[in-house]
Amino acid sequence: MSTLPSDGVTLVLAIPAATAALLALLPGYRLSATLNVLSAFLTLLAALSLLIWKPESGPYILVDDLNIVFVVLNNFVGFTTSVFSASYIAHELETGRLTPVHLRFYHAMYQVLMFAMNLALLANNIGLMWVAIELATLTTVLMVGIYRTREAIEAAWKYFILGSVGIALALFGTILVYMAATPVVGEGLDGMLWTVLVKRVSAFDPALLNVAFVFLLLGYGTKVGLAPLHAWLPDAHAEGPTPISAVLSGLLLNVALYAVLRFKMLLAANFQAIAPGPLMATMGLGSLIFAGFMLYRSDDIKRMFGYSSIEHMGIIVFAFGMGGPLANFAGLLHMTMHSLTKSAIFFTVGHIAQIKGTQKIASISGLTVTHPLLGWGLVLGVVAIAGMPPLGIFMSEFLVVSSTFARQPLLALPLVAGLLIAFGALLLRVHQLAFGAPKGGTGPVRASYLPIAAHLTLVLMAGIYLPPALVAWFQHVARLLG
Amino acid sequence: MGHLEFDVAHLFAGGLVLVSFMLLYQDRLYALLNVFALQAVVLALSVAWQAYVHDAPHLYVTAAIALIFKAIVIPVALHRIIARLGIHREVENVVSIGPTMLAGMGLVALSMVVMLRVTTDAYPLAREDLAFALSVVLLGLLMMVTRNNAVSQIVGFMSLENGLILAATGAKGMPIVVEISVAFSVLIAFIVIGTLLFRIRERFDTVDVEALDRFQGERR
Amino acid sequence: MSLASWALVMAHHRDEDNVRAGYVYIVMASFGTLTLLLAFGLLAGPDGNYAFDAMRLQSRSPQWAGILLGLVLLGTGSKAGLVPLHVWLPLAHPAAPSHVSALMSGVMTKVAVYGFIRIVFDLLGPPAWWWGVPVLAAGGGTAVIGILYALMQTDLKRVLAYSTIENIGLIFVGLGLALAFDAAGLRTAGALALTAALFHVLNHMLFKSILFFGAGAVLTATGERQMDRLGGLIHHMPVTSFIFLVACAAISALPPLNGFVSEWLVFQAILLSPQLPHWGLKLLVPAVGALIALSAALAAACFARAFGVVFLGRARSSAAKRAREVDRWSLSAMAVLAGLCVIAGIVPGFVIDGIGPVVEAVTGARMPAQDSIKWLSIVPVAESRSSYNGLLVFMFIAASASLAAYFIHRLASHASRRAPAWDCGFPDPSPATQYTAASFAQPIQQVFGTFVFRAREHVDMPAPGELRPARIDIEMHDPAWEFVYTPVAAAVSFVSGRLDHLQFLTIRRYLSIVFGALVFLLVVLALWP
Amino acid sequence: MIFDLAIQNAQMLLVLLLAPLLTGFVRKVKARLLRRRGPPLLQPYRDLLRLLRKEVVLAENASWLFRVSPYLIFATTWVAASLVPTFGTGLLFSWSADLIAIIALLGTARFFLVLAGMDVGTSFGGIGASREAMIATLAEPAMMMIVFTIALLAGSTQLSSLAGFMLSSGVGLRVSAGLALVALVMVGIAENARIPIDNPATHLELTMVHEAMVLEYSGRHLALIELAAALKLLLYMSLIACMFFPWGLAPPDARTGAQLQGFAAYLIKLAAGGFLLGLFETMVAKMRIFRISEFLGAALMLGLLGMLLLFVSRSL
Repeated sequence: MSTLPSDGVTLVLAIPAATAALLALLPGYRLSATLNVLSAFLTLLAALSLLIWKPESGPYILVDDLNIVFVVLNNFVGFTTSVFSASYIAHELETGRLTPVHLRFYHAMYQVLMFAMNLALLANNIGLMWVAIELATLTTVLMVGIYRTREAIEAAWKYFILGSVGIALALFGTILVYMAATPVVGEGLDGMLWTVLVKRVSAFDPALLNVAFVFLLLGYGTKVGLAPLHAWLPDAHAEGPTPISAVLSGLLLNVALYAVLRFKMLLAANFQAIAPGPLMATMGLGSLIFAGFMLYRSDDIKRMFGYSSIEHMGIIVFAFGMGGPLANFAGLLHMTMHSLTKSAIFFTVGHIAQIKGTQKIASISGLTVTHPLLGWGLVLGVVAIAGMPPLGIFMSEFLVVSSTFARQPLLALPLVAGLLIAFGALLLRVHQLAFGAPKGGTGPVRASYLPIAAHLTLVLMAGIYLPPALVAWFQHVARLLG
Repeated sequence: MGHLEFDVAHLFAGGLVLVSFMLLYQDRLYALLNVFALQAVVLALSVAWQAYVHDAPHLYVTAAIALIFKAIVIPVALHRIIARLGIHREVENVVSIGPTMLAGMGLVALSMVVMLRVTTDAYPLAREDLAFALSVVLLGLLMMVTRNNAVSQIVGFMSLENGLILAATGAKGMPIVVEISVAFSVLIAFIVIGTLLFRIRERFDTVDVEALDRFQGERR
Repeated sequence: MSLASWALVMAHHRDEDNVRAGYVYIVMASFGTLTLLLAFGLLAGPDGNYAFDAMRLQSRSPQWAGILLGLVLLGTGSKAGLVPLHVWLPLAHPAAPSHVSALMSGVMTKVAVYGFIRIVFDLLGPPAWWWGVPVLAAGGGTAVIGILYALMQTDLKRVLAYSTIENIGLIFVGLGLALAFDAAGLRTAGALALTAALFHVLNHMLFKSILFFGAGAVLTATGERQMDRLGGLIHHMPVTSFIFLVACAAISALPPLNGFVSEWLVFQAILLSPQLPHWGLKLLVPAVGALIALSAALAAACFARAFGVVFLGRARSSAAKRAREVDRWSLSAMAVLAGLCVIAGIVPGFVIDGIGPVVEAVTGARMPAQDSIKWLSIVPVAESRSSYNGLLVFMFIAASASLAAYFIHRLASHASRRAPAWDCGFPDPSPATQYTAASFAQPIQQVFGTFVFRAREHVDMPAPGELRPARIDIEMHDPAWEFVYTPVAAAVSFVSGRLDHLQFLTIRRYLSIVFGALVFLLVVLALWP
Repeated sequence: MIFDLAIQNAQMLLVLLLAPLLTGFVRKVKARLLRRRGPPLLQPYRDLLRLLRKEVVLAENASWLFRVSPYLIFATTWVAASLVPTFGTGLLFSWSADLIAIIALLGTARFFLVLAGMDVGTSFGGIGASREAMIATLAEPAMMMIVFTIALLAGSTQLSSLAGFMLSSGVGLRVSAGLALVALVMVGIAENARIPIDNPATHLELTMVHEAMVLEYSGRHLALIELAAALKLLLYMSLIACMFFPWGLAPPDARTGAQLQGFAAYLIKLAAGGFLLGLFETMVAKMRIFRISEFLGAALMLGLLGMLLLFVSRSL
């Protein structure tokens, strides 16, 4: 594509794409794993370069302050997950759950997924974004089903069907947005460009925008995992390989959320259209409370954290739904913190499940005794995700709650109740997992602690001290979000 | 755009909705597939008409995809699946035909009401066309929801997707419609291959979705 | 802070009970944190300005102020252990190491009290007349139920933990009184009540620290926390037992020690209640006074029991027999605190004057300065009304005791002789025939426990000729668990059970949900005006 | 000042001297009512002297607390007793402790008595201590209710002011005061281990409370405890007299004549009180131990009722 600016953006997209092609050809998992890590690292560097040299946006590619946050986060977690995946996959190969052929496929798909997500984030074109998200969905479907067990295929199938319907609805919404745009901006490519749409949206037909938003919210909301559209999420998390669970929770949900946010910005700029906020806030709140209750009823450890992702997506969507600089800031921060923490949790959980040979909570206990590093890592992660001070998520939850107070004091009540319900469940489970008399396998572990430590350190640091530059950046983005 | 062109486009769109109702009405799988092929043909005609009217040659590609892929390849493939599975007898409806049709009427009415709020000056064809497209989408979804059988669910999904293509082509001058239709074809191919794969691997004895997702969750 | 304490509670997590304790603790702590968070959010108002000055300036409608009060009461109450938010305290304290429980009991609960004072008195604006009512009721109920619990426990640290609940109740009664007086514009009376509460905060910090250190010393020396396996420690640990005795007497509100002074001040404040304009309060305050008096009497019984069973009598286990005094540093730390207890008890005027500026800052009034009063008495309102002189009482007691000792040594026989205990002619060789902690509390449990805790005794008496021992089991129900927590847990379980069905649907049904959501939203759009 | 000091000292001596006499008097009354001759009035003094001369037999594992407690019990009781106005209100140190403090002082005495009972580690000591603690948990709040009633009525907890208020004409007859009086009598009976709560004359194992606690005491220690018990009885009598029947009480600045007059009145009141106590004790039987809670609960309720009625009558 000649219209691509030839710099960081190109690299961010080209590296994963090229590596994917390469990995599909290369045999030997060791080399592929190394290459995978290397490529993820290079992509991360390219993404970081966007912070410094911000390219101009073209007809297909848009780089603004909002999506840089997402891109950097995306590639950071993508990189650490690739590190984790290297040690995880080695173990899977030993136990024979995966074959080298699978692995070749797996690594290639991993890079395709990274490419798709980066593309979705950087796309300036709502159609292109839709295509990228569909690609990401297809890739993850394949990855979720990679174990070929009955349960894995069921989960993948469920994910596939629900995801496809979601995607279809999103497409309809996209078409509607375009149709709303044509009378104002004219036919052709312009009607699908963010940069154009945002500027002119106030003149669009509000009724059309309303319908469009309903479809987009439901469509991309399915991918975000908002209740009641969430059904695929826990299964997909539980049955896929753990690195994929981490990527799903930490990244793909964000990408879908990013899409919702973009359209929310559109709608918010048109004053005659219905306000998207209340709708999002309601769905967010519903997801939070629903997932909070469901957390009590999960006995599969990965499934439980899948529900926890729904819960946190609920909080984030609620925050963005509330709107206003403070709530948006809180939502952004919460999203970042959640990505970091949740992927760290999945890293530990992946190792734990490998050691214990099971994912059932009931058959795991006393982790802090048998595997202190993993056990305490899990405890720290859960404590963080549950929103205890002084970790980062507490900060953002505090901001969400207090900004809710500022605007809708009554909504804070169910919000806090939901937080408390989820908190009780998470802590209940982690008490069972990490403490008490040891249960389950006690074998030694070849874990990669580095990604876990890196994520948790970041979360802890964010809880204690947020660099002013980051705060300023987020505040700026929050204002962009309106 | 003259009166005639408008009327023809309208006719095709309306025909699509009508075929959707026919789909809902079917209770045999082979007949279902035939009707679906008919829908694909109508869609192809409609798209081709748009291409002709708007002078947008790339839309012919979309029309061709619709015609070849959806009207011929997929129905044939599904035919073979049905034959191999031996499930050609009946569509297992969860909700019987009568209430389904009534619900379908309701959905069409709903999409009309929703779309009539759109201001008319937006685009001459937009309002009615969109209303029809929305109806087709909703009817497709309704079909997915009211059928137990995987094949009929796939058909429902494809009919939903036909509605999308209708909307996309109806939107004058919309870019990357072709790409989108290709992407969707890939999606559908995946679904079809998926059902085939399940059968070949003999993981599941039936393609009843009910049996597929006897879920592994944990009851206590 | 709660995270740190949680980690400390979880220090010995292999024990199932400790795990449960940690869980209950952290959930309650977060409940408190979140309610406080809500309160601060409301206080900050729409501008989100979290500076205290800005909060003071906010104007609130009475309803919002009332909701705030409730939130603050819930938040600080759960930290401080107000009934029925007290359930974590008795679980957490036995699980935590002694010095940690000392800290948790002495400092953390006080932080909660500070928070309450700061928010309610300082930030919330002028109180309404009824604000005192929930605080008083919660405080009074907490005091009685807390100390009754303490009486029923056989684990020494648990006794102390529950007694903390009682003292918190007392403090909140003081605060409630201060609120009520402030609302009625009786500034001096409010200052008196607040002084009493703060004085008690200080006192409790002093003597409860000693008690926890003492319990820790006992634990170190014997490895036992169960009172029924202790006894006779006064012979092996004379210094510890003396200091522990001082603290017991202080916490039992016995003159001339400090516990009595603060309780006396509370009573003085209660006696000012006829000045309150509102009838409900007029009647409530003396009733709360009755509760306070009851809890004071129960506290005396409780600590007589604690000291008597642990330190007096004969050793009930070999561990108790082998106990040795703890090291000098622990002893001197305890001794310094005990000395402070005595000093605060005999010259309370200085303490009151010390608290004065704080009280003045909060309520805008203070008790009259006490340092100019002759003989270092304290006079809360007027001398004709009431006064108390700890120093003189102390001196009188010392003087008359020495006088008696002097005369007896001059006049009476010096002879003394050791002999086996007489015991009304039934000397018993076994220490097991002593009264235990449970048997000591049994009459009180019969009188109060049957009512409050629905306590039932089940006696399992073997048939004649059978050799197994008879057993007595006491079944008690915590009304807080039964009426508050169990229903909440049941409700959560019920709802999650209901929602659980959503996990087992078919793909088709999930699609139906999506479809339903879509149709619903479209209908909403269609009906949108 | 000097005069006040003299009066204070006189009072301290007086209570000390009169206390055994009152105990002896009550015993005498009871004996006469039962048509016995009874011990002589001065018998308690003789008992005390005899005990003082005897050697002390300490149980083998009695601790220092066991030996210190009698002095503490005696001292606190004595201090409390000497702060209650008997014949005159002009006590020099009456302001050093008010009514609440006096009750709390008695509480200190009881606290140590209970501990002393548990010290030796016998079953009887435990029984006594446990029951005493139970009785105290009911008696003390009842007593506080009485104090509240009176203090709210008089606007003071200072005994001198209280007596002065009761003497003034403004009091009249009040229902709440009457209720408080009844409650106070009941509490006094319980506190002093009299029938029907406890029997000071019995050593029947399972019924005793006070005696069970002091079972191991002998010699001078027992003497102190006995004296303290007598002082306590006197104290309650004085308290009732001072709060409800303050007639004849000498005002603070009264001359010697008035003081003497007050003294005579005090003796008469004591005699009447002692007689009534003896009469009451001969008429009722000892209760089961768990009936005590009902008895004292009634006292508590009376106190509370008195306090509530106080508000009612004031509002009229």
